[in-house]
Amino acid sequence: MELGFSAIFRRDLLLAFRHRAEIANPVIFFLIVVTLVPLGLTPEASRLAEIAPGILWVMALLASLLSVEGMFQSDYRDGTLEQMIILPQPLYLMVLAKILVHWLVTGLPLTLLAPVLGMMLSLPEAGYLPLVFSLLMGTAVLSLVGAIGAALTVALKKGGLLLSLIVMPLYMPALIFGASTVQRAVDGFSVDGPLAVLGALLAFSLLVSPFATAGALRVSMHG
Amino acid sequence: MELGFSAIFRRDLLLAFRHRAEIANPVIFFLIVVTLVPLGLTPEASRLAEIAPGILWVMALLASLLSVEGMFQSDYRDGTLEQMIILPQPLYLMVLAKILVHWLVTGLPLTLLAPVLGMMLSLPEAGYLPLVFSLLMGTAVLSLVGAIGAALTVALKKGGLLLSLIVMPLYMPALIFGASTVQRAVDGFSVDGPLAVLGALLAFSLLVSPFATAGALRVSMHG
Amino acid sequence: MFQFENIQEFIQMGGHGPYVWSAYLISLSVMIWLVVSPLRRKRKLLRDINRQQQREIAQQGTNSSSNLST
Amino acid sequence: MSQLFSWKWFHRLGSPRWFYQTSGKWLPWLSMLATGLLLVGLCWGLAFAPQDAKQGNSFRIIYIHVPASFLALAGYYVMAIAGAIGLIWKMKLADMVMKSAAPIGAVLTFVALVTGAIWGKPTWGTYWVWDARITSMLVLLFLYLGVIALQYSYSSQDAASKASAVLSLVGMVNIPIIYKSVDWWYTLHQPATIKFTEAPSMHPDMFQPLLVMILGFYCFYAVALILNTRVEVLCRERRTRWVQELVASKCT
Amino acid sequence: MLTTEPNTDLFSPNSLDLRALAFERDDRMLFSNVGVSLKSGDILQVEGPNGCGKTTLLRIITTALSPSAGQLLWQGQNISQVRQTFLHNLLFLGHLPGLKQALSPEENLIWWRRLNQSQAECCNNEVLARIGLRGYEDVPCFNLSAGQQRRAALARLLVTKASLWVLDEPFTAIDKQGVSELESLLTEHSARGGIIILSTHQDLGIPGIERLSLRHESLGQKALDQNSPFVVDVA
Amino acid sequence: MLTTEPNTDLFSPNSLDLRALAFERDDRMLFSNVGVSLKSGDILQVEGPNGCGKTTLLRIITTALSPSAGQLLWQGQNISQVRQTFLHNLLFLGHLPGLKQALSPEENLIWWRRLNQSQAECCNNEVLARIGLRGYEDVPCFNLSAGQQRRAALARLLVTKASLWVLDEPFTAIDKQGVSELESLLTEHSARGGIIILSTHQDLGIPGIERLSLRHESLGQKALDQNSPFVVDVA
Ligand code: HEM
Ligand SMILES: Nc1ncnc2c1ncn2[C@@H]1O[C@H](COP(=O)(O)OP(=O)(O)OP(=O)(O)O)[C@@H](O)[C@H]1O
Ligand SMILES: Nc1ncnc2c1ncn2[C@@H]1O[C@H](COP(=O)(O)OP(=O)(O)OP(=O)(O)O)[C@@H](O)[C@H]1O
Ligand SMILES: [Mg+2]
Ligand SMILES: [Mg+2]
Repeated sequence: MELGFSAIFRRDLLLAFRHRAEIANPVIFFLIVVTLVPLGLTPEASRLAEIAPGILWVMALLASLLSVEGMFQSDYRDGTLEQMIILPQPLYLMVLAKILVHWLVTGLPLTLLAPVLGMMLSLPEAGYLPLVFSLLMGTAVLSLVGAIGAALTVALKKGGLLLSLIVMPLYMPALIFGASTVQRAVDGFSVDGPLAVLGALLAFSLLVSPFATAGALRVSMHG
Repeated sequence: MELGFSAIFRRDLLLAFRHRAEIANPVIFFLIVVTLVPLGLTPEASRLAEIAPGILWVMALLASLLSVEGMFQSDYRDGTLEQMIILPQPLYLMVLAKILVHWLVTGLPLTLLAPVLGMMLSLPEAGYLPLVFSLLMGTAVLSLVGAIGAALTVALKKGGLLLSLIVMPLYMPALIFGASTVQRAVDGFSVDGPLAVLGALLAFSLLVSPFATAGALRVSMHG
Repeated sequence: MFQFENIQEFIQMGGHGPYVWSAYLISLSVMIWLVVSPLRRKRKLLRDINRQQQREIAQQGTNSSSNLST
Repeated sequence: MSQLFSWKWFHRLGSPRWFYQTSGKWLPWLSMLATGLLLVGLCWGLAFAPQDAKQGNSFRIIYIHVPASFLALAGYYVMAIAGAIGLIWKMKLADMVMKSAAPIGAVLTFVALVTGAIWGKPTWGTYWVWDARITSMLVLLFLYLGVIALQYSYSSQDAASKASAVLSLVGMVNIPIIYKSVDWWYTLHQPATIKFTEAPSMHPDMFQPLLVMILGFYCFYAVALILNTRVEVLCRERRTRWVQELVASKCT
Repeated sequence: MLTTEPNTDLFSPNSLDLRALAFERDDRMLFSNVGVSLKSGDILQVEGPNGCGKTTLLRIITTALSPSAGQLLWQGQNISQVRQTFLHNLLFLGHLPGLKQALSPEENLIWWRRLNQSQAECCNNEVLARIGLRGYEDVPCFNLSAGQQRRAALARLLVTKASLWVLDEPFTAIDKQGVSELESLLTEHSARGGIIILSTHQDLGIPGIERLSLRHESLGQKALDQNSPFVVDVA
Repeated sequence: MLTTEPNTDLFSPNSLDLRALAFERDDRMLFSNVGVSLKSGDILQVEGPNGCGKTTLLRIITTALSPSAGQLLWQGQNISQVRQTFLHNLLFLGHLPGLKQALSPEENLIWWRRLNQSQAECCNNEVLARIGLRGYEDVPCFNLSAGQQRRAALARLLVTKASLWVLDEPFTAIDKQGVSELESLLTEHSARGGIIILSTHQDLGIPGIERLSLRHESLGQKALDQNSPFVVDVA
């Protein structure tokens, strides 16, 4: 039972490592896009500080969203998905392995980079720790939820933007609670509430997403 | 000579029309992502109004960026690009046709949608017309510049985010002048200056981009 | 009981006329479209199926005796 | 599974042909009822209901806005449940119902949004505010659009139905979450006027036409759904004998 | 390359029955009433003109698609009841090679073996040499030629424990020597008591092969408009 | 299907010379000293084991890749000088079909004809019927089988004015009848004075065909480590 999980996990990690340049990509996207904001908005530190929590979270969400698209795509194109579906192993476990790798190579680096970018946007001191914690959990939710959308659109030509349409509404709760965690911390309130909600969201999506994704993959393959 | 241009132009428009749902995609991405901002930042109209010009431009840029990726990808995958390169017709004209179609199905709708989103972000009255004009020219620049990046990354697996890395710096001038057009209008200054610069950028990229893109495509295909 | 003095006022609605009427007009037209569009689709579909039936009948006809008008 | 659900009624219910014939009998009555209720409600609400003390006549938008909002939400559940039935019991009719329900729901959501926005201008001085209910309505529109887009992106009808069923189910789980989270996030909208547990805080003279409109909207929704589903039935069953015979008998 | 000392482990007796299978796609009957019984040692070649439904039939057999009518029996039991055991005994190679382009043939093979619960590390180099990829063990697949990629996918045939092989046009892009070696590999598998179902347009040099022809009744408009099923006959 | 009244327009005499072509990829010599002279009416079959460089050679001939050494002459002139005329006379069909999946075979054909400046609207239905796609003219290509897609790409052979055809494994996924029809199409083209270069692993039933064998000297490690070139001989 666990073999499927660990085989996929190790292979996907290897693949990610083989494409080292691409691991860096969401991170670099995050970096660049956060740089664009002062260019488009305002370079004033005080005004940037006000919007920093929200902007950081929105942009991390976008970076994660963009990388979610590729989660099953190459497997679909080269026929690996076809093989995975007829393996005598539970598909949802394999799916879970893929999601986990996705989080390890996008969500985690994004989280680690966020404080640096926070500095660039003059995020107040109190915001850093909540930023990291909320992103740690939040990006995992994003990977889990995104997987469902990625599975639904994998067989479609040019699914990329359709994916955003499908996934964005599902991302909203994570965004709201993630951003407000940071905002509340900056404003000096307790962050236990929103963090707990994020945890609940994580647990819930961990329960639902692998099954929904596995189902969606089957549907996609039958098309 | 013109045959290549018009053949590609007509085919790509047909393809876009065939995938009607996908034309809507950048537009919907724009819509959704602009919706995310208040959720992450603040719902207060007065504070939204302050950041509206910048946010609208940044998000239009992202929407355009994401759609640029697909510009040559399907042609590459199914071998059409291979064929186009060995056609006895100037490649840059065919490329120009593809860029034009891309702008027609993404830049133009984005521009037309922008005022509505401006309203949702409480953009002050004075900003609407400059927003539309700057986006009209700006998105064309984005399509032209993005094509170069798309051509360079088309042969790479998972080029998507590498593309952003390449293209973003080239997008910056358009972003700076586009956003400041709107901001100046909102602040009550004349917008002739930035609009003129945008025009110059457009003319310049119109001259350079088709050739650079054609060259980049040849390089990609020799890989 | 009719709330307005006359039709003029009814249309102006105390200054809120444009809002109220545009809201109602947009809504009603969209809702009418909701009902009309399936009806039109159905008419077209029936026509298509019928035409296809005619074609098949004609084909069977030409199969047996070669010169039949379609 | 198959033994469990081999009861006759279930099969009959799942038969598109049965649906087409039965709904054909009901449809005229239902549409008459819907038209009647809507006409009565419209006249009553526009011309005869008293005007609101604070909001004046702009308040009359409520007679479209609230019923449309109700049905936009209810329509999502109709769609998702139909999708679930189609997914679990492979009932083709349910797939067709789901496919037809999506655009109707999207249009009603759009109506709720537009009327709300128009109403906002005289009331709040702006077309749009980021309040919980409004925002979640916008999200609902996105969910609808996602389902519709998915429907049209698949080339195979079966796969399209299953995919959009999965999406609408995931969305259904998410609607309360989204609503709660947005609600928690910010609330500026009017508190609920209609609660099923208490007496309405509205004046009965205003409330009665609203009730008529809500009923009318429900009937209208049913009519639109049935009409769309009937076309869908014809379209997908076009090669079966009963449709061929139906067309032959109608067109000659 | 593929001629190696034959693996003499015999498979326990197997049987696969297709009973009156039919497949309808978007209201068009692709084939109907396809019935074959296969037992240990049988090789079935599915033949027919382009578009007659060979790939579809093979995908139905792998349970990736479900038939519109008819049954699939494995060891006499309906496939839905014994799906897990059936999948354990199945190896499918489709049109697409199922290779990760960024990984080398060896890494691809290791990964595939891991997923299929065999000892993944043993003698992969030998296997790849036998399939004709000596010297290319650690070249990423996107740098291989069409035939080499196909071979990298076919390497699975050498390390699988599955008794039922379903191969969709396995000879595509393979050179002549490779074709004859593959043929002897198939013969060997059948001699060990395995079952093979393959689709190909080439005539095979394997004696005692069974053939299933899916024949297009009429290639023209008729087949699209009416529900004329493809005619099926087993030679 | 493809047997139609032969088009009797003759091509003006053409000649294509490969002179001592060599290709080195990542410091490895793939082949060297490949030389052939082709003139109107010639059919050249490039043969060799998987990975010997057939596809590479064909892509060099189409000018999509440049050789590391050697020259390509068209009508006796270096190809770089007459690239435009050469490309006007060239039709290339590679491993990838070059079809837009979302468009139907007919739309694909029209588009391709437009690009190649022939009257795009004439008799596309007939052409598609001849290539075996009657009834599938307006089905999007992603709903076609492997062989049908290949046929949709091959339809170009029926409407092209090019005299030089370069075909990389054109018989892939095509059924038996299709293969023999394609063969007669090739013969016809050569009879009209065209030149054909194709790679395939199958033996063709075309008389008078020339063969170019790219042979792997040693399949093993050696080929990778040393720069042992593939040996070339023209039969
Ligand atoms: C775009 C803007 C708006 C949207 C999307 C919107 C959405 C909604 C929704 C979804 C409901 C139904 C709530 C439920 O079923 O519990 C509702 C009810 C209602 N809305 Fe709005 N609304 C908007 C603007 C407005 C404005 C401007 C007003 C008036 C000032 C207003 C007044 C009401 C009232 C009185 C109700 C009935 C309350 C209830 O029964 O719970 N809405 N709206
Ligand atoms: N993109 C590439 N980058 C580097 N090496 C490559 C690339 N493509 C192919 N090769 C190598 O070049 C050699 C020749 O490849 P080519 O595709 O020309 O072979 P081929 O003769 O067409 O083989 P096949 O019969 O399998 O189609 C192979 O050994 C392959 O490993
Ligand atoms: N995804 C799809 N959606 C709808 N129809 C399809 C799809 N794939 C194939 N078809 C149709 O189904 C029929 C059978 O296709 P299939 O791929 O099974 O043929 P095949 O026998 O494998 O042909 P080939 O020899 O060309 O590989 C074809 O007529 C094709 O048009
Ligand atoms: Mg096939
Ligand atoms: Mg090759």
